Amino acid sequence: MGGYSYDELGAIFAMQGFAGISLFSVLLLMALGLAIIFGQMGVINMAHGEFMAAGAYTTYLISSLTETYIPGFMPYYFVFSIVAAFLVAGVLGYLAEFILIRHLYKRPLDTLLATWGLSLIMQQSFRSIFGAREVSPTLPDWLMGSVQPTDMIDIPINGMFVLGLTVFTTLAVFYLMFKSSWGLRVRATTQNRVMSGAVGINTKKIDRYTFALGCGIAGMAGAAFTTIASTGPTTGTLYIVDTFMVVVFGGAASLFGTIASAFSIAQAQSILEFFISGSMAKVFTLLTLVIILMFKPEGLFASKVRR
Amino acid sequence: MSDKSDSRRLWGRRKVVRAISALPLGIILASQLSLAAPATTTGQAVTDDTVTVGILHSLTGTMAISETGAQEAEKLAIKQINEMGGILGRQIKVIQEDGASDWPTFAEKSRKLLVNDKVAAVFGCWTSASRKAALPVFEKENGLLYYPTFYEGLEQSKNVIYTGQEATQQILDGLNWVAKEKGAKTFYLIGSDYIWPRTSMKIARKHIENVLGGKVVGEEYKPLGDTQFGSVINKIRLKKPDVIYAAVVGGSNVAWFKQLKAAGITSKKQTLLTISVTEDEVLGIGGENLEGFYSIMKYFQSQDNPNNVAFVKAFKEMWGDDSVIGDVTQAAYLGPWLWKAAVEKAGTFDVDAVVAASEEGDIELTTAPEGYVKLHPNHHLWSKARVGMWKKDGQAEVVYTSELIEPDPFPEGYQ
Amino acid sequence: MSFVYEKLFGDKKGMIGFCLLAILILVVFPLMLDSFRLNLVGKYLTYAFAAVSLVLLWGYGGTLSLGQGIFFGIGGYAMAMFLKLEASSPENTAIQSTPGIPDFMDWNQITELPFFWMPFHSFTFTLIAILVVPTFFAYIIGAAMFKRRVGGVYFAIITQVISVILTVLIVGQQGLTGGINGITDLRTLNGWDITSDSAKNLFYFINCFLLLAVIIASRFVLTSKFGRLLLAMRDKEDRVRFSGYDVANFKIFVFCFAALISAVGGAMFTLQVGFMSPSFVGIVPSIEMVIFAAVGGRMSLIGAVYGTLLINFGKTAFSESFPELWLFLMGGLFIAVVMFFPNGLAGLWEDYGHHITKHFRFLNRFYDKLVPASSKEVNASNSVDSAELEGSKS
Amino acid sequence: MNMSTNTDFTLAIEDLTVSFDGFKAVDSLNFYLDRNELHVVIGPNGAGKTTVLDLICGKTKSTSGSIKFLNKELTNLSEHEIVRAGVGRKFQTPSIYENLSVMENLEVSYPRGRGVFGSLLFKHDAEVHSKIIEVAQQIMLESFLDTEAGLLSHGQKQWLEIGMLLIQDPQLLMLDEPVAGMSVKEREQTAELLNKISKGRSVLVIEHDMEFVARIAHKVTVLHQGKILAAGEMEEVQKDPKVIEVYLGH
Repeated sequence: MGGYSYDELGAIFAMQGFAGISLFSVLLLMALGLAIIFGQMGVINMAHGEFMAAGAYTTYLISSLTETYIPGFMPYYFVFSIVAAFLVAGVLGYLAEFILIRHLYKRPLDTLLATWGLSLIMQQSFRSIFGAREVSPTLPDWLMGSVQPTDMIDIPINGMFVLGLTVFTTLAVFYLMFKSSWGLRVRATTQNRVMSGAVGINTKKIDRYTFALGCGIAGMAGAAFTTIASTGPTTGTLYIVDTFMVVVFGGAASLFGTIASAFSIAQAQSILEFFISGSMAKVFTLLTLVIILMFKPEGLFASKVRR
Repeated sequence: MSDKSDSRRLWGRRKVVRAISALPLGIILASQLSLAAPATTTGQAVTDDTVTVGILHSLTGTMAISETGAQEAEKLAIKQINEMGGILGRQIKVIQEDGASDWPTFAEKSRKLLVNDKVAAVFGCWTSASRKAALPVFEKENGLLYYPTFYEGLEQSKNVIYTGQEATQQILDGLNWVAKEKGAKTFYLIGSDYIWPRTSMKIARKHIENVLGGKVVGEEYKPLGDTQFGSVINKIRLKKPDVIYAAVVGGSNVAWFKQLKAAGITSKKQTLLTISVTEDEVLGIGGENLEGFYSIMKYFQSQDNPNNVAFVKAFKEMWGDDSVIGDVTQAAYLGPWLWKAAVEKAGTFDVDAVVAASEEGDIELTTAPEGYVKLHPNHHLWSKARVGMWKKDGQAEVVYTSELIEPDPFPEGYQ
Repeated sequence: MSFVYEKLFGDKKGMIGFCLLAILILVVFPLMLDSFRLNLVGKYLTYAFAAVSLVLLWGYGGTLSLGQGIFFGIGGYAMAMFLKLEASSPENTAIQSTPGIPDFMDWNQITELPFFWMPFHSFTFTLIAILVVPTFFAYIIGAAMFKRRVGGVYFAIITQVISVILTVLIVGQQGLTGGINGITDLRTLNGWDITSDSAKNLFYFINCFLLLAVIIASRFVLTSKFGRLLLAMRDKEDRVRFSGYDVANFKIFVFCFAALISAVGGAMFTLQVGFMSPSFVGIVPSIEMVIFAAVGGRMSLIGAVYGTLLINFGKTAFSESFPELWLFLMGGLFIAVVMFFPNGLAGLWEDYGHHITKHFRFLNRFYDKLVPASSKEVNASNSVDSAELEGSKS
Repeated sequence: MNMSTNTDFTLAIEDLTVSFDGFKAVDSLNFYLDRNELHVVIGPNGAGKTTVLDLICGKTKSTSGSIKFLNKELTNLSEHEIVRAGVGRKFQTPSIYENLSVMENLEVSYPRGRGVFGSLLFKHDAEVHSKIIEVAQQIMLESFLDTEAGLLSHGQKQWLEIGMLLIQDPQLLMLDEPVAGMSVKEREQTAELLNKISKGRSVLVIEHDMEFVARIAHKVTVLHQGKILAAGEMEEVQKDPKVIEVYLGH
């Protein structure tokens, strides 16, 4: 690295570190919803990306409406749109569970096919409603641009926003799953459906709300991603493989594993990308994951259980 | 193993295979073969008062986003031609097919249009991959394709008229401009990872190094659809190029510009020249994220010549007030007009005659929205390169217009 | 004679189903369809190879691969590499800076044929490669995963990721692979024009015969003890293991066999369509192949062929007239098949097929003549179709 | 016990320990089984009974210790190798192939054509057929050969699984709760069956039903918290105050 001053290298190092953390927060936010749905419920939701897109479109819709009717509200609408995205995707998830998923709990591979069908239907709905073109909500100015702690370091605000949202969501999920009585019932249902039913837990209700929660978080992730990426009818398909990799690599049943896995994948990817081209970085990262999974199929942090 | 011995053995084997399959199926095969009379387009779908053409774009799938404008423009041109009395006294009828963003489907539908519908010409394809897939069909069935997209060049088929720019037409003048206007010496090249960006970057690099005497300080390709540009942006910061030269496409494009802006790399600090942003893309990216950056195209919707004003008005009348018109849309609009000119010159719809008329190099359109264009014997268009600076409202201000540039799909010294 | 016969066709219903399929694709289609449509059907039937392979792997083996596109792609690419080299003779490519190499290599400043392309000058090598490379690749993946007892959902996701890796690699290494455009402009096979109608017709029939042969071979596998073990493993893997079987080996074998079948389909695809591109390797085609099998009936080899044909006909017909509705219909079909017809078309055939088969008396007579009454009883329980029925009840 | 006689035992377990995340499910266990012996292991829930069977048949890997079967170390063999060495195991809940007929269940278990290619070329010949008939008679299912196994009664399913082991002619037969869910008559028949099949091989049974244990057992071992609490004849064991405390103390 001849020709660069220490200051410059230090600044790049710091920003590169943030790039990794930013990618980590993106991956984690995508994966949290799936970690609940796949990890806790064992449902392979191939439409996860489409629930994210649903959240993104909600944001777009609210943005357009705000711009048209209450332009003065523009700087603040984004916060509300995240809540709305959560609710919209959550309600869609609730309906999907009610109509589709609940009939398939015993057939995990079949949920894969059914949710793939669901994803096609959702994609075409987006296309019919919002058009084939990519859309972009008008983002409030405070979300764009960067902060400069020193002259040479630029930290993107949207990246920090996503990071903040991720931290908040993760903590909320942890609280909900491990500290609340509801979480206890969810975990009990996951581990032994029949028994939970017998001790008076309404397992059907638990299933439905858990699935809705996972989808809602996906919707939130989608809303947050409008700050960094695009929204189109097929946007969801871009995310699905990465999301599954994060959850599987972390050890499906472990939320902590999901965090660790998102972190290691993000760091590996962003460091590799700095030195080799994007395509090859992706190939190397995925290949490494596959090889590690072949040796440790239960993922990074699977709890040891007697089977 | 030499080719010869190999092929001889295969000949033997193939005969055996043939003989075996012919035994039970002789009758069927024979009937098939007798049906398959050599397809010539003299049997075109031309009646005394109509002529049928095909439009072949993706209406579904990932490419539907991009191809919508092109097929709208083609329909507009055909409608206008019909209102003027058609071609050789015949009204144009359109058969539209969906390529469904699936390359074999393009080949399949091309074949359907040419063999079953016997269309006189096809306006269609968008990606290089779809054109490459359909090309052998057009060559075999002797059809005629008007292809609208700016592309990497390196191709010249008898059966295709390229109404978009090939790579050198788009790239070289823009680079000259930026070197001259902005005094740019160092360039960072970034594109999506597929053939068009790679070929374009290859040409750009040769031009920068050999002609402009500048330096390429980085060259980067991201997988299609990738949305994470953090590391790349850091690399760019480290290299501090005078110009970022970009050819990122699709969903990645949106992410790329949003993240650039968020990283504080705006037009105030950084010159950025892209060859992959038209008015269509701006819709998704958002004008505020592009403000002050430059695109090189041959056409911008904001061009204020009478041709274009009329064209934009007609387009909005037909397809709605909020439609936008990008470079490819305009190029697609030229297709039917160029075909009309060639057919009228040839006095027939026969493909060979139309191609021969087109190859004489004197078919021109003075009414093109982009200005004046002329068809080169190499099947590409003489056209001008324009540099547009993006404004917040999603339109570009044309800051530079070149002379007419000769198309050169196989550029010497750039391969 | 009758033993062999039973092995290959199963019971009467199985035989009639097989004969009807053969008549349909060998006689009815060629007589009814023009050359263009016939070629289209030929293309669909290449996907049927992959669908049949999934019946073995998923329906019977219980292992869902979301990566059959990998093997379809390897087969197709191997064939395309041979054809491309032939199309890139020094005479044909004289205008290139380096004549004699494929055009896309020339555009990417490659001046020498990469080593792994070299052997594809030989047709014999290519044919062997089409069979061996995907099988070997499947063996590596299968051995790594099944020996460590990775199965079910994990296997599905990992194979999907591998198909993504392969796609990114092909697109990213365009100098070596042709990138996103794929390997295009394939015209001759040892000097013989493969784009002519007669060639396409011949390929169609070769394709049909290969497909029928693959179905027979698959039936052989399924009617053997191996087939029963597959079913047994699907339901009670531990019991099979504790009956002294090395379960992993069986899964590896069926995965390799499925890979081989898919690769043959891929090679036929290249021959009939005239090019190969990464869009047949990735996630979407791989899942579509699963859908073909699911719609046809995941436990029915012949159903898989019908499923493939039905979906693809539907796709073509619908995308011509109602492109907007196509994805809704497709999505709805997935859901309907999973929720209401888990046995797909084959299930409907089982329920209502006898209304139809009774009209085919000549086949019944043919069957009765071939198979003496006594042998039917002994082997009845071995037949694929009874297993199909039983398996579907779980 | 005299170490030098080890070689005579069918099964010799020494110092066997397995721990799951620190919890010792089986703790330094020593256990020996003779030829022709029918040995029953009893103990309260969580005593480690099933884990011992899992360890012997390779389903669970031991943390330390050795398992010798006919002087062959089993701890580093994989499951199918252990089966091929001559160990058969019946699971707690009947583990049979419900979709296959009784005949097919037995045929699949027949110890020939166990390799991939062997199974492809396997032929149901006269030898196989007569063996199947023989076993089916033993397990009292000869009139159900063509019945789909899923349709059998619970007790019949247990017998079928025993039959699937018998057809392999194992030297050591391990049965996890073979009479669970059986009627009184079926229990009697099963006891008879077990007495018959223990001739010429060793049988290790886990059972809760004391009456049934008393009827079949040659020897009884009581397991508690992964350790042996008592061993010997049924009558002695039943009188052992430690055993009484474990069973009745809680």
